[in-house]
Amino acid sequence: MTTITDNEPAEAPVGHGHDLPSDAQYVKITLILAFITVLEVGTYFIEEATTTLLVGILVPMMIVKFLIVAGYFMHLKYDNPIFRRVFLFGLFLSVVVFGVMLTTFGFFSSDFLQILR
Amino acid sequence: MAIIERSSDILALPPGAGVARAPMGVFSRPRAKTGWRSWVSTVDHKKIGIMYGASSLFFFVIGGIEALAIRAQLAAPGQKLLSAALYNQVFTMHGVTMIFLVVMPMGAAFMNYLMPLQIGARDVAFPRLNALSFWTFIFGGIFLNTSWFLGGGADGGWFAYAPNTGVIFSPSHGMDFYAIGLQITGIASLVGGVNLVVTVLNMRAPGMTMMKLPVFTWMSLVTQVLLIFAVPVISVALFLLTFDRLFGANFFNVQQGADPLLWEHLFWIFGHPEVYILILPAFGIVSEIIPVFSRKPIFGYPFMVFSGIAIGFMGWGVWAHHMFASGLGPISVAAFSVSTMFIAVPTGVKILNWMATLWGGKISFTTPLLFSIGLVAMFTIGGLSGVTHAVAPADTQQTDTYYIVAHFHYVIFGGALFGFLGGFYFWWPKVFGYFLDDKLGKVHFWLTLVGFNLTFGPMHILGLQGMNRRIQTYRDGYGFNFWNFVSTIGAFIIALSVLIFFVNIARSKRGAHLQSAPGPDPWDGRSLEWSVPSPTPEHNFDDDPVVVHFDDWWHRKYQADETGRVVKVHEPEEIAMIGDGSRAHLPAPSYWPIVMATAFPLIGYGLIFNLAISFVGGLVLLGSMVGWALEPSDDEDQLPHGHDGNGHDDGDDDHAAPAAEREEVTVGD
Amino acid sequence: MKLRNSGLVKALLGVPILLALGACATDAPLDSLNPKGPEADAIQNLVVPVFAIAAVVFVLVEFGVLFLAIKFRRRKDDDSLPVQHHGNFKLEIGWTILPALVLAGVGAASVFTLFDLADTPADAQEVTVIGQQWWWEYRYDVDGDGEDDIITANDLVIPVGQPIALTIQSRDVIHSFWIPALNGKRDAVPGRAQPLTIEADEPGVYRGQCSEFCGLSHSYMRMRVVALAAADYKTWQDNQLTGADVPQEALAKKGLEQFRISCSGCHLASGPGGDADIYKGTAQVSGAAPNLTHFASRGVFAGSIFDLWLDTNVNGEVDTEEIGKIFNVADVKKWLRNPPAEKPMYPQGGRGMPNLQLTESQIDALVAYLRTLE
Amino acid sequence: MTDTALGTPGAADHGHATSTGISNTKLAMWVYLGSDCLLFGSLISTYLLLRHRSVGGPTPEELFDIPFTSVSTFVLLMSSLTMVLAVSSLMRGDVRLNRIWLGTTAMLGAVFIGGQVYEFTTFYREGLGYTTNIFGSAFYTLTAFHGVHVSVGIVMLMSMLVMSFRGNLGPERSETVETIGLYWHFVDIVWIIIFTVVYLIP
Amino acid sequence: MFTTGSKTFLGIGAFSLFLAALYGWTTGGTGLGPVTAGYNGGVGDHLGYTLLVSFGLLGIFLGLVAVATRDAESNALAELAGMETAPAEAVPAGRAFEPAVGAFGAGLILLGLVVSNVMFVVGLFLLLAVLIEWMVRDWSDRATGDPAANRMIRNRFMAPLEIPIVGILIVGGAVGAFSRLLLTSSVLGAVAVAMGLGAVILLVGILFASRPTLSPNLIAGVLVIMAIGVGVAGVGAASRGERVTEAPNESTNEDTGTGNKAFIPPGTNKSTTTTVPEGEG
Ligand code: HEA
Ligand code: HEA
Ligand code: HEC
Ligand code: CUA
Ligand SMILES: [Cu+2]
Repeated sequence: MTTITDNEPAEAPVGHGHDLPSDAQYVKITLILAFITVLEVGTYFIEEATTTLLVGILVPMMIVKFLIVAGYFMHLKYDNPIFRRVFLFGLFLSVVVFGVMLTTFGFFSSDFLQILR
Repeated sequence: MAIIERSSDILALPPGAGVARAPMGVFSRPRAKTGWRSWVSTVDHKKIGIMYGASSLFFFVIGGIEALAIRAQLAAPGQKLLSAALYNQVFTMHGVTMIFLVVMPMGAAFMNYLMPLQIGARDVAFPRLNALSFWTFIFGGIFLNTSWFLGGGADGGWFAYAPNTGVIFSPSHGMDFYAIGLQITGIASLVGGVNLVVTVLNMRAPGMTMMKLPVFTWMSLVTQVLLIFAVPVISVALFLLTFDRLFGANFFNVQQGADPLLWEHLFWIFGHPEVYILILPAFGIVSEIIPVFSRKPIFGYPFMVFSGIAIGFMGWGVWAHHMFASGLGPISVAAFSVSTMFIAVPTGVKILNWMATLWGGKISFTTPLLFSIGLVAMFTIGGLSGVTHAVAPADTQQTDTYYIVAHFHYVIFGGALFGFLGGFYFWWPKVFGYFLDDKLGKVHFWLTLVGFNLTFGPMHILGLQGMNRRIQTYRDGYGFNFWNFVSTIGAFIIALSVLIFFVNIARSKRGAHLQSAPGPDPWDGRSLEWSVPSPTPEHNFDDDPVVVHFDDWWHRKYQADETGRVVKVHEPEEIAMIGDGSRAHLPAPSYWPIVMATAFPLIGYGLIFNLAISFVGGLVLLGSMVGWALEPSDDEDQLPHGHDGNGHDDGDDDHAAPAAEREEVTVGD
Repeated sequence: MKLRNSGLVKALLGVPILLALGACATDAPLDSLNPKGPEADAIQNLVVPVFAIAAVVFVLVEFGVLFLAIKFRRRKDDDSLPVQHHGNFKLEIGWTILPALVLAGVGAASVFTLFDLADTPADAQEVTVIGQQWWWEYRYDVDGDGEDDIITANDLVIPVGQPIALTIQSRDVIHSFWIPALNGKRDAVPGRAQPLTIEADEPGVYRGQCSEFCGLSHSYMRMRVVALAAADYKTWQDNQLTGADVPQEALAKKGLEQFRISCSGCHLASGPGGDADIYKGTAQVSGAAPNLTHFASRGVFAGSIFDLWLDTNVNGEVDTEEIGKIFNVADVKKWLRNPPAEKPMYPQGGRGMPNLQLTESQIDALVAYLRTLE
Repeated sequence: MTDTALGTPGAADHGHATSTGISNTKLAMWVYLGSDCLLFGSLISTYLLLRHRSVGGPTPEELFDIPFTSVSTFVLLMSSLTMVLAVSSLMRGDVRLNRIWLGTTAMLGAVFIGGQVYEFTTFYREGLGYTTNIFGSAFYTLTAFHGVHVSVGIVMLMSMLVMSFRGNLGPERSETVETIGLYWHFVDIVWIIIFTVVYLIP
Repeated sequence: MFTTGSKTFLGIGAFSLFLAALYGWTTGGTGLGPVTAGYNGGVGDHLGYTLLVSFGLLGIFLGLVAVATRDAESNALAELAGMETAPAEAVPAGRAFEPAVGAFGAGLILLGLVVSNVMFVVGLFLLLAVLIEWMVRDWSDRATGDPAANRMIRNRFMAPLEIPIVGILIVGGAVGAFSRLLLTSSVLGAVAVAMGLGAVILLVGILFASRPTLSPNLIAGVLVIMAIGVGVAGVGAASRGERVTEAPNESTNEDTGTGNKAFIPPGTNKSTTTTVPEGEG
């Protein structure tokens, strides 16, 4: 099916500097993610969970999942650092700016302070 | 289905009939190099830059006429030239036009034309996307302005505070046009932003490290980064408003529990970075002009770069200074007040570094330089009034008065526009191959300066005397009469100066053949764009330039002699490229960008008037996406070309063309 | 070259001169640099040094640029290269830090003032201010029982020397309450109740203007604060707390009948309490109209664009004794004849007062009646 | 604009080394994703701000069907796995596997979208229209924006499949698939956040 | 004068306009409405009418473009190429599925006129699609003498239209079928169905992936069967209808969902009843 008539041999798989994970590793990573997701869903069944508690449990798990997907599936861990900078800058801006915005609305005053207490 | 390129080779025409390669009339790949077709289908960053410039000037006249209408209405108390309803539309459209359709695209014009040249690239990273940005912008602008004929312009002010812009309070279609029109220009900005950022990061000539980029390119990069991150925010805000207006959503419906401050936040989170998007390209331009005419390098290059980055960065942390009176609470106000003040620090560094560049120079007072000095002087005034707004308690007295109007016209007109006007005079010979008349240019400058200060200077007084902005008229007896009259006179002087600018363009063009040709480097320039012939040949550089120094071109002309004194060792003509383009390979023109861009206004009209039009627009969008994808970025029907000595067999009868073509595309998308 | 530069001198000198002139303007009732109360004073005390600093920077930069332009201009036939400075790290750090220090000072001062202004004095009297398209309503809860006892419009009457804690609200879009002589602005944001403290040092009339763009008639949405000496204020308050006078004259009685027919759908003219809460605020458009119970006790009407008493002069020097001398019959009649012609409004959308197609005799009667509502 | 990646299979800069050594398209995708962070940042914070401000019901607590949404979440997670497998198979030069994984990813995406249609319909039946209350407006807007992103992703995957069957998606183009994979994973990441912040944290 | 291409386009245009008028009247248009675009009377069903008119105008526009550019005219081509004779026009060969589909569409239209509007519109779409396909092919078949080139011409014109539409149909079909399946199940059933769908897709993927030796035909067969299965299940589910959702529970509970009640200023003194000043009576 592939009718590649390029004279040069197809360029070797794009070099990422480091070796990317193998398929087996990807599956393992997915299992980890799935496990965390199960834990997340599990919190739904905790009857007496307060919002504070849920935030305290769920947000860290969310961040871990986020980092795993970005780092491994999106190869940020292996790829050119410029990608990381561009993306994380956007992410950082988003979190900080909207965090501040929500703060000016007093959004965190109830939940957030409870955690600190 | 076979892939559709390579048409020429399989046409069963008798041998020798090489001319008629595509039997498809308008459906064939565009190839024109001159005439209107070449403009419609171009993907050349220079042509696109020129079109950006021309359309921004066009919209400047529209926005200016709106401004003159405002000033005429306010010339004396109690006038009835414009009804309240019309006045509200006029000032709103004035603000929107000037910001989104004049200053932003004017910046884009310079960036498009110059940035690839300054980094030594043949084009931007994605030439077709570049064309798409332009067409999307221009159709967005036209879309916005057609509102005048379809029920009236937007009437909610350029920052469109909800709920005053909801259907209940603004039932005409004006705000729909505003919301959708800005959405469209937002798409244009976003696409352009991604493109130009990638270009700067990725397309630099060998040796052109980041810290050797010309300051203008640096400022463009910061601007585009700001755009990329700011546009989505206003997009969301506009979506929410559109959904509220068209589909009855509740985002700004106070009765349903909404908080109108949400709009204010979203708008200004975009809006404040936006004002730096307006000014930074002009800062970049001035940083190119002042060194050239002082014959000295820019003072403190690293500081210039980092202060620009700092401005861009800090610009994200100050948005609420537009909301000091809206009841944020003292803690937020205090935080934003202080953060705002500190933006003066990097900006001050820039002002002082320009002054230090002038210091000890040998300054020639050409028109570009006059405008640049004008910027330094006038922007400072606007910046200082900005700092007085940053003092939050004081701002509660100033906000929404003409003192603010004075501030932002000083920074935008006295800053951004002065810079751009200087840039026009400076790069005109590079772009068109002839000079703009310097004498008329000076008349232009002085008239502008005088008119500008007459118009906006008095607004400081008016504002402090308590004259509100956005008022259709004012009463006698408030002490507003005299200065308003002066301001109106000033506005008409500006109009005169603008006319002189246009006369200058027309006269210079007509007299172009009488002038001596500017040559590649008429001003003894410093950056790479001066190393190619004027006007710039289509392929920019004959060979990829190899960069050694910051201000590389200047260093090629001037070197230290045995005694260590820097002297001129080469005339520019000796070392400039000749423009024969022997080894160049260019992306092929395409119709798809303009076709795709028509989809957006169609969808917009449809949302406002009848969804069936949106449906057609959607089809156009989808179809052109596919058409675009199927069209190789490179037109292999074009004449054979050498590339890096790598010949390409054009007779190759291979249908799976992309694989073959891949190896020799210089730039494409 | 010389000549041209002197043009620049003039242009640049112009700005500070203009600024100075602005500060001295006398006939400007909205002048924001002419404080008449402690809050405005606090702002003024901040503004003056800030402007002074700005002026210094201004002079340095503008004259610096001029000086450089003259000093380092290229002489004819001078083709030599100037010395190629690339920068001076110490210098640049210097002019990074110096402004930062200055600004830190300014910042500290403004934060202090800011928190000062945010404090409401404990003895402040409370008044609710409600903005709507396109006039202001004021509500006083005199006895503190949670019910508003005085409802009035356009003129906010306050006692002199007494801090007033305003609670600013809106019934429709965002407006902004601003009496330059007394304090800065505070937006009236629908869905929010925003605090602002004002206090007047002397009796007098202080003008203001709605300063957030609020639609069609934004320019015609003005207001006044009338500060009265304590005794006068008491008189005013007692009057407001009683019901409206009963008209005696025949014409005025006819006017009352007409009022019941044409006007009572929107306006209230009655004693306190009464039907004050019939409007529940369910619609987004306010649909509200000014309470006319003591209409004739005001100095202005219709969003303060007309004077109701001709002896109240524009400059705000009002002689409270004079109130009630010359009723501005002409403008009231004009208003009743066709309100949207006097002030851009949008009555079809429930915003503003419609043209009620009254005959001249009806208008005469209504004016006679309105005149009695003191 | 997402179509860029679709239309421009990474051909831009072959033959010419870019200054950073990375391809334009991939860089452009990352830049775009950075920008998209702000888009979803705005939407999510709008939702957070508004969700409990409704004047009347229905409320999130009454509607959310966590078991079902969890399944959707898993489906999307699995699609991320198959996406990454598609990329790595093509990098190894296995066109056949690549096609299988591309197709699987697209279909899993379709299941997710089908689930969203289901969810929207049931919510609507239970009384939450787009205009019913402020929670409705915010919820539908946020999740629909995400859904549109997923759908665009499906379209891109399908285009990849078409290209592959036409023989235009050999190993030398693995980067194109990788770029589209970036987009896909990003959409997954956004869902990770939405799932936690919107569904699980009351 | 009129080139081959232009004739086809103009034909489409005229025919669609005719159809539009017809459609306008049959769906309740009044007076001259259907021929004056509603200027003078009603046009009946707006959507269908607008679409037909749009197609008509589009056809005419393309026809005019073709005339103006003398597009696809072999004589013009020959002129351009400076040749004596035009390349011969070959008679095209190829399967033509159009007539069958077209007839089906026409049938649907007829049926639809009687039975249901939806059917009518679907039929109309089919017929139009067929017409366009047919005419474009016809036009391109005569463009040059080289079938390959002709096919290429056709594709260049049609691919941007076909591909997205077919794509949307496929994705939309899948999504539609999945969602119908979910909607017809019970609350818990939906969870199970979703899980099942995801699992089946994933497992089939894994199966194919782990058996490199599977014959492509087998794979294709399995896929087709799956596709048909999904389609049939979807249609079945759709016709079974959605599960009955419990009646929207009136939940204006003060505590839930009203954390931040909108702050509404107190009412003003608007009175609809009386304005009697005190003391009057
Ligand atoms: C090009 C656009 C541009 C630029 C560059 C700026 C620059 C600045 N702006 Fe401006 N601004 C606008 C465009 C711009 N602004 C617009 C359009 C509005 C109105 C929007 C609307 O309401 O419609 C506005 C409104 C606005 C407000 C809100 C006013 C209100 O509505 O109440 C504020 C408040 O803080 C403000 C502050 C500033 C500050 C501190 C800067 C600083 O960046 C300025 C820094 C520069 C200097 C200070 C001069 C040089 C410095 C030195 C020489 C060093 C020494 C200086 C000191 C020690 C002080 N601006
Ligand atoms: C890029 C920004 C920009 C620029 C360049 C300008 C330029 C001008 N602006 Fe504007 N302005 C804004 C941005 C800008 N403005 C914004 C954002 C607002 C706020 C809007 C809002 O409140 O929502 C505003 C508001 C604003 C107001 C306040 C309105 C109000 O609050 O009620 C005023 C009042 O005087 C004004 C005046 C002017 C004038 C006289 C010019 C002049 O400098 C214009 C000069 C140009 C011309 C005069 C055109 C000349 C050309 C010709 C005359 C050629 C004629 C040719 C033919 C007929 C072929 N502007
Ligand atoms: C549909 C409602 C409506 C009706 C009926 C109506 N008005 Fe008004 N009226 C208003 C509104 C709203 C205003 C406020 C207008 C403004 O200032 O913007 C107003 C303002 C006024 C004012 C100025 C009050 C002030 O203090 O500023 C007077 C006096 C007045 N109306 C008298 C009348 C009379 C007399 C009638 C009957 C003949 C009448 N109105 C009928 C709505 C109405
Ligand atoms: Cu109320 Cu402006
Ligand atoms: Cu700002």
